[in-house]
Amino acid sequence: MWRWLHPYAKPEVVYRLLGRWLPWVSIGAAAVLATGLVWGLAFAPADYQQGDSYRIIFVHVPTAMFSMSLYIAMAVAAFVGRVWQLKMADWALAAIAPIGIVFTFISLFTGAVWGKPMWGTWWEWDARLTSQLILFFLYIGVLALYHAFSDNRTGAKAAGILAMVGVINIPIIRYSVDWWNSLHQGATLTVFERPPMANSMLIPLLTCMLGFALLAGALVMQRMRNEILRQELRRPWVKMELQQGEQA
Amino acid sequence: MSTVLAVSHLASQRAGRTLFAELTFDLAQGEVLHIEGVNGAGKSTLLRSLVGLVQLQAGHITFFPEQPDLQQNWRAHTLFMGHKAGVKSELTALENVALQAQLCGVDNIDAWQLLETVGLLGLEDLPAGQLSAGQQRRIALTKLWYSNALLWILDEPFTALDTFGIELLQQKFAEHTANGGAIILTSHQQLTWQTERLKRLRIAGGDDAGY
Amino acid sequence: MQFESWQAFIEMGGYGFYVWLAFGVSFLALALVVVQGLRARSKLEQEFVKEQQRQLRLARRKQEVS
Amino acid sequence: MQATSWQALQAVMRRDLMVVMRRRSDVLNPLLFVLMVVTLFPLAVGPGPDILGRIAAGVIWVAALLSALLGSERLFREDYLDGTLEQLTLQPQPLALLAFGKVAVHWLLSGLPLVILAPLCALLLKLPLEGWSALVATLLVGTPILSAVTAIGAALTVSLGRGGALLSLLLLPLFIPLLIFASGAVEAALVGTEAWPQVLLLAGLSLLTLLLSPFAVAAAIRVSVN
Repeated sequence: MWRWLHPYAKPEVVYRLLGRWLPWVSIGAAAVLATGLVWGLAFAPADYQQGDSYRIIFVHVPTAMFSMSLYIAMAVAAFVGRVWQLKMADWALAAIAPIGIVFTFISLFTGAVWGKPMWGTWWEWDARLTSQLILFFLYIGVLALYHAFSDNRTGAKAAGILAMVGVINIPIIRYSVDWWNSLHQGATLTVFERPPMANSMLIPLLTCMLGFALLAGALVMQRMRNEILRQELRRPWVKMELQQGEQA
Repeated sequence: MSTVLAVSHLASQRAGRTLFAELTFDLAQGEVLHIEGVNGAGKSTLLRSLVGLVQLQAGHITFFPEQPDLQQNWRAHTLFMGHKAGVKSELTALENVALQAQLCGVDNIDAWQLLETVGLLGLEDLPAGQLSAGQQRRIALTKLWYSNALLWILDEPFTALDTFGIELLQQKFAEHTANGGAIILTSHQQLTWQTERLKRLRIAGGDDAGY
Repeated sequence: MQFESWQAFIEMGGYGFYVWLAFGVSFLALALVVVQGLRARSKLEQEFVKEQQRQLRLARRKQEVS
Repeated sequence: MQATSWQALQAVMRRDLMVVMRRRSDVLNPLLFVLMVVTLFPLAVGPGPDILGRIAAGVIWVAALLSALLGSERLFREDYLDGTLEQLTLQPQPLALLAFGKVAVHWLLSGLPLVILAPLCALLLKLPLEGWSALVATLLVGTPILSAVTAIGAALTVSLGRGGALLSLLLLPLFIPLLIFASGAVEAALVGTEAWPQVLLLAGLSLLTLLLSPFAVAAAIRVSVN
């Protein structure tokens, strides 16, 4: 039996690659997001049922969507880190988790604010909102576990195991919450089950989705660079990298 | 005498600091490897990474390279003892020994005899929690008397033992190596037992070792 | 443009408070994440400088000894 | 020579049973905790049978979840401190199997007593008789999930020294489906519809959890002894 650890993806390579891409992704995110939001806020027509309050959708739906995708991405990173022993993947988890939790928070908050004019209450035990709240708790668990360890490496591995357990649980949680909601006849936000959206609303929404996707990408890349630096601070390549930066 | 362990280009870090790098050595049957180094040099980390408790930064470890059947199941032929004794304080010395042996797959041991051998006569049915640290360690050390492991990896085996205990342990080491076993150990003490098959490995530790 | 005046845009057909609250808090949260990332970066750079100084001290000490 | 997997599993389970038998308070305290939580509710919401009966199943299940967290430390903490856990990871047998043995013993001494205690709690909370069988059935098939998932959390936090509050952050969200289906089953029984679909569903989840969780526990132990 022999074990080996191959430096499959070299940290310095990834660090530089991310550094090269980060400005472009950031600019792209800012441009697309600004376009989508201005379009959605000012140019899209008002909803015939909800009036202008529906414009919250342009933040709510993309963040809700990507909050889930980010959790799955985190679990996939953890899985890759475990199976192929890639430390890069372990670190990616630490980069994704804070972004995911912020997206989840935003979707929850906007959902609640939207609920007030629609249902007349800030919080309704609606299936989607409840699932989102549980997802928020799952994120909190992963982040809390990561920060509980003084050694980041161990923390990332432990949090990765939890993220994998969580991702197996998500469908079960979703199903149970849906069932529970049908049992108790709660309110549902009907906007999701309406006939297909008019293009004049759909296109700005899709633009916002792309904008938020790019934003999530940029934020994760920024954090990933930080994470690589933190783990590799005493390596010679960091010295070259940072000192070059100072001279430039 | 065949090789029991071949290690090449081993490297390890803790908290971003290099403990050792490019560590290469091997060990044959009948040999003893004494790993030396100051506190924090990474002796324990080295031993723990050999058996897979700590993840390696780089390097290859091959157990029993010349005996494929042993290599397949190297864990069964390797015995590791860390700083902690692995003795349950609620259970008596006797119960501890019996359960330990069962876990190793040895069922025909005379636990009473073993405990007498390691100097715990008359303490057999006291809860281990009432015994001293050295006595608890002796309970754990009974493993050496019945284990069939070829390679012993012992982290500070002499800790908490009195001179009689240390003497006894060294006799056991001599017996093990004479029977074709091999030992890797860390200790701040010099061995009083003389053997020409003693190898020494010094880990400098800290940043000196790296790059 | 859907709205006739700035005033109408701010009012959002009576839902202004909710819409702007949702957008405001969302972008505040995002801004905080960005700022936190940037601060973490500069903290790492400081730590790097400290580490360089520590190594320098070690190297100097070694020279004195030898 | 090497122990067969079965021998090793037996040794692990025997050791845990023997240790707990010398520290019976570890078994008793979580049960007493459940009993006390159950006592608190009538005092807090009033002793009327209508309201108590309605919330009884939920209260008992929430108390069970909390008591599982309370008793979770003893799963691995002692083993971690005295070095037993380290030795287990070095056994030639699969660690997941040994972890399963520990979870099984933990269930035997925390889940099973809870099932036996449930009728008493139901009595105290004036749960109508129709709900009793559903409550006991959900506890019987649900508590293994409780033990198995708790073990994952306990293994992840064992090296931290201060598990408590962190552990509840990690685990309580994962218990939500269990809580929903279990109290849903009792509620179904109370309104006169069939409870067995939920009980069967819980049984399925239980099997799935028992099958998968040992691997997560094993991975978590390996991270923790690092």
